[in-house]
Amino acid sequence: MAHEHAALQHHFDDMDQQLEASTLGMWAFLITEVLFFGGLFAGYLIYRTKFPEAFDLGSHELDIKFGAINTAVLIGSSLTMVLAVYFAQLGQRMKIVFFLFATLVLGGTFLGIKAVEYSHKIHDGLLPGPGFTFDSPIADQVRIFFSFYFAMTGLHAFHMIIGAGLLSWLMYNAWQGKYDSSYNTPVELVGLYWHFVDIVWIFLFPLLYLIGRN
Amino acid sequence: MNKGFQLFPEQASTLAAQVDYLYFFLIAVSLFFSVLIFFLIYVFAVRYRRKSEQEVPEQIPGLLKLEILWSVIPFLLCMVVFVWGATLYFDTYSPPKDALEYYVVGKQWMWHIQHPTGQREINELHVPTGQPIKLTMATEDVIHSFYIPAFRVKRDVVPGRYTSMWFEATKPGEYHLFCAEYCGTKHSQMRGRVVVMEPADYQNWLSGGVANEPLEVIGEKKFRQLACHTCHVDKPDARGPSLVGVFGEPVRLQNGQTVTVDETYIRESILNPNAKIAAGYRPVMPTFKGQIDEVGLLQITAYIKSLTKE
Amino acid sequence: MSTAVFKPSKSQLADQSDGASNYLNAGFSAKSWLLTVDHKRIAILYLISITLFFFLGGLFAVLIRLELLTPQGDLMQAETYNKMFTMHGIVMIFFFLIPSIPAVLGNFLIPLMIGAKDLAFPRINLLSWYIYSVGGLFTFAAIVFGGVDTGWTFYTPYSSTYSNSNVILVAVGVFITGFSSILTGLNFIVTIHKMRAPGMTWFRLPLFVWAHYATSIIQVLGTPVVTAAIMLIGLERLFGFGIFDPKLGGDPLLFQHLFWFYSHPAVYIMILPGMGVISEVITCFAKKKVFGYSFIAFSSIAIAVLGFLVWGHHMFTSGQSVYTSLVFSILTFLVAVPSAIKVFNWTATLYKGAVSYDAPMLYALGFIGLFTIGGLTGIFLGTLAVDVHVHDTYFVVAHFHYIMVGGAIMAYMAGLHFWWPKITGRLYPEGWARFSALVIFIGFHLTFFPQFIVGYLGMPRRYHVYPEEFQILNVLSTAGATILGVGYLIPLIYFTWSLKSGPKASANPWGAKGLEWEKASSPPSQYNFEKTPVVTEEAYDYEPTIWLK
Amino acid sequence: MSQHIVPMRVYFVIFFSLLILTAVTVWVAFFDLGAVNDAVALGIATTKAMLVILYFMHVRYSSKLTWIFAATGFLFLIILLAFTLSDVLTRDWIPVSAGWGGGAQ
Repeated sequence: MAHEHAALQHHFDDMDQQLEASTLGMWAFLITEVLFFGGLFAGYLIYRTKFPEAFDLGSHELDIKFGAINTAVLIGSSLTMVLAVYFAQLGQRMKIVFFLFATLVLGGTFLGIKAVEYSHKIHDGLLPGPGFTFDSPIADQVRIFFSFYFAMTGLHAFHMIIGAGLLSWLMYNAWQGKYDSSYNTPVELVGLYWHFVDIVWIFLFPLLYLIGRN
Repeated sequence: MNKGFQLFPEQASTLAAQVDYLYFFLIAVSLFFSVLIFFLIYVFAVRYRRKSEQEVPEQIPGLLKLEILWSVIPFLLCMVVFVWGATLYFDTYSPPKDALEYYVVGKQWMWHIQHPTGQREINELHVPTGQPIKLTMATEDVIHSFYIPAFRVKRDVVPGRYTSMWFEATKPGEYHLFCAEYCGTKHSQMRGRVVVMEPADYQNWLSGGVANEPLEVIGEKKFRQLACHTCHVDKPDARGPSLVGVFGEPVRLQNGQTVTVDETYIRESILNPNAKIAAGYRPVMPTFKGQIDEVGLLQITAYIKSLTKE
Repeated sequence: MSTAVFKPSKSQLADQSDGASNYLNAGFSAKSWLLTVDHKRIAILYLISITLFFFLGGLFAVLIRLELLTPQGDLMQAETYNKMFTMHGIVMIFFFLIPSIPAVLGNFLIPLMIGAKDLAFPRINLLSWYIYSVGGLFTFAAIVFGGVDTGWTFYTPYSSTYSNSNVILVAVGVFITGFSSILTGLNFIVTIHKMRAPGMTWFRLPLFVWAHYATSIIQVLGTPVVTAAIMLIGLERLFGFGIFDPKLGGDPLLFQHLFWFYSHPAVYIMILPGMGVISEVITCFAKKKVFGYSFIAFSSIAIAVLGFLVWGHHMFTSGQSVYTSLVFSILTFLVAVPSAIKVFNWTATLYKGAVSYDAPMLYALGFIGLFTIGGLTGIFLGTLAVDVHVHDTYFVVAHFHYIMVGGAIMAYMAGLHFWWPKITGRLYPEGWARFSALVIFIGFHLTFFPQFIVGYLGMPRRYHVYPEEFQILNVLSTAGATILGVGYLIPLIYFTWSLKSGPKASANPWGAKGLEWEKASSPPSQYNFEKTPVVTEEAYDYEPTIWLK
Repeated sequence: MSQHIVPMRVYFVIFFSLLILTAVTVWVAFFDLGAVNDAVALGIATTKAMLVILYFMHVRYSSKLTWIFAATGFLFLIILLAFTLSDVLTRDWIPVSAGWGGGAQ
């Protein structure tokens, strides 16, 4: 160990070990996240199997435009995120900050569109609960569709909000010049998280909006 | 009901002895392995007691043959047990064709039982010996579990659907009836007794009780009371399909699918009429949710089942 | 993730060689404990908190057993009784058994055993203790505000619609604590992968570490699913989401699937670390290399993976599909095999050993006996037709107490005694320890063996009042519980006594193998080792080795 | 392990592929192809997820260990889904009324 990096924690031997450990830790965390959402997906799948008509009715209530635009926005934010990581690896401070900011803006756009969608649905009385109204003989089953819609997209949005917090923190640190080509682990880890959240949406979009559309 | 101290439950159904044989086999296997392990540990512990602080024994890192031996033997034994247990379990799902149908409704915290002949009982079940009995069960609220230890039968009663079980009692006497699935405050008081009688005594009991109408007769009254008959009549231009002879038959739905008319379908059609509409009819039937309880549903079902074509 | 650089100074290293400086006297302020990132100190924090929860859960158990002394409900109301067994289950499982061995012994020992300075994420380690504490506070608040009566299984629709108790508070408590468990598991996985000392290959790892690796897999994979299920119950109670409401078409069995997807493997979270402890203790007190190292190691992994394929055996009477039940039953028998392999290998390790009977060994032998019975009765429960009869009876209660109390707690006690000199630097009184091991063993059997009989007779679990012919067996059980309770109090007293007055322990009082004994002092220094150890031999390498053909 | 720097071009290629796949999946949703719709929607979603995992999350360039970790989560998710679904799908194979006098089969 000829030279020790300032960001090296005491219990690691070198930066490589620290980076590998952190990355592996993030992946282990993402495994957990897969199964956290997985519990909801399992429920969704079972009810979709039991009540196909109701779930088709439910997805007709969703606005495919909002869903598609949001998918594109989120994919865009994944691109800007990966570019932030790219420039972090090259150690270009201002570009890191710029692309993190772009990611944050796109993430905010997603949440904004989601909020508009939510308010439409709530206004239409589609929020499950005592106030739920839907004109159909199988309204109860449609209500279950919306329970899943709100639980799954809500949990997803919650992850986006946490991601936004992490991005702001990264931007501050990047601005301070903490990341360079030899140390940029946090940018990479938040990147993994952000892409994971993107993947969840990649599945939510067809499951909630598209299947049973025709 | 034996009130004294017991170490083994009574066997009062055809299934009981069969389950117990398997149980004894498991005990024998378990005893063999426990005794083997305890004996070996005891022998090794005494024989190889450390004699001095400095003693270091020979090192034996393992032996593949032994590992294979003690993996394969337990595995094979387990497979025997699996096949044996699975066969019996499958039997409990296949009631004989001549089984008498009883209806059970669980609610916090009592069992409501109806005989095919119309007798109703609370927390008591009278059955004859030598006659397969099939219970069709529903619940008004949470999950309950119908459990008769002396018969070695148990099945959960799940809200929103029917479950069923069957048994054939062999020995007259009184036996416990328990709710085995935790269902709230008075869970431990949701129990009763099963009275097994000789067939002749059972007939006496049936005729001696309060005047009871057969289930389908009560069901018919309910059917008229709820005005079901105004639409469901055996006429070509009726608003609802005729129910004569439909039970057990397939029916085409509007969406092209076919379902078999069974308890579950009848139940759903009463509570949620427009979910699966028979082909050729309009969704005009109102829901009867809230106007009819699980007991009533079973009565109407019994009535519909009794409507056979001449 | 910026951080200061901690490096032991030259003077600290000099100090610790004469035993003056160790992790315990590295700082005395409250802050030095509450904000510590030292895995050993965090283990002590866990030790204190889980001990509190253990005796809280034990108190509920005592009250339950007292109530069951008579067939009538004379000590408390049915409602109170239902809360007692619910709180007993929740406290013991989520706040004692699941964290017990991993968070205390695993936390303390894994870095020492693999030659690391700390776990991979020390601050996350501390965070997981805080998360655990917050979850504990929520649960404690629920108890104070009147308790919860759903049973620890939270079956819907009782928990989601019908219960009038503090379901939400407890659900939040369990939800939060889940993340503590996940983070601990995640930390262990990464540590074992990335922090091993030079020469510490996978097949030189102590079996304790293998067992914890397997445990961590379950924690990371299983916990989030139950977390999601409990979140859905919360949403249902708060907003009326209706996913589990049968009146809307909800399927009550869905919850059971999600719940047991975690809660069956969770049994292995409780028992696998215990198996790791037993492997260490047996080899040490037989002075012998473990028999069939790789079989024990891989059987841990096999249990962890197969453990995820068997959850439906909790649902044989639930109205689950017959065919699914068949599949779950056959897979359940597969899990029996790796467990059997372990027991046989431990027994074979004693063969031609030089066996001594110090307290940890007594606990370990007790473990093998109790776990054997617990495991074999598990076969009964995996057998479809027999399970139908004994499901939800005291047979099940007896079975899982044989595994969890007879297995997990015996192992925890074995480990606590074994590593007590390493953790505290003090020796406990051997005579008292052997005595308490005996008391616990006897008390345990008396408590739980009668429950097998009363279970097969048909007494359902969670019964506040019961038919009178079951009384004699229940009285025996309560008598046993009293003895068992005393058996747990004795160690509490002598351990506390030994902290101040026990004789000082040498670095390796048992003459054991392993880095924590051979390369670290008792108690270990703040950074575990003076210099990173280099491993050149296999685990438990007592000389000389004879290779059997 | 020093970091593998992926050329920026790759990221843009993946980005446009994802957008195109999104457009395709929306477009297909408006045709009635029966069960094929579900298969196509899920197939495209899986493909998109794979692209993100392999390229944006750098798994393609990572160690075998990362591959195993990435696969494990999905493997156990499949176990959860498969067993739960198997129960729901086969529950009615033995109808409640099996074997009843004149009962349904």
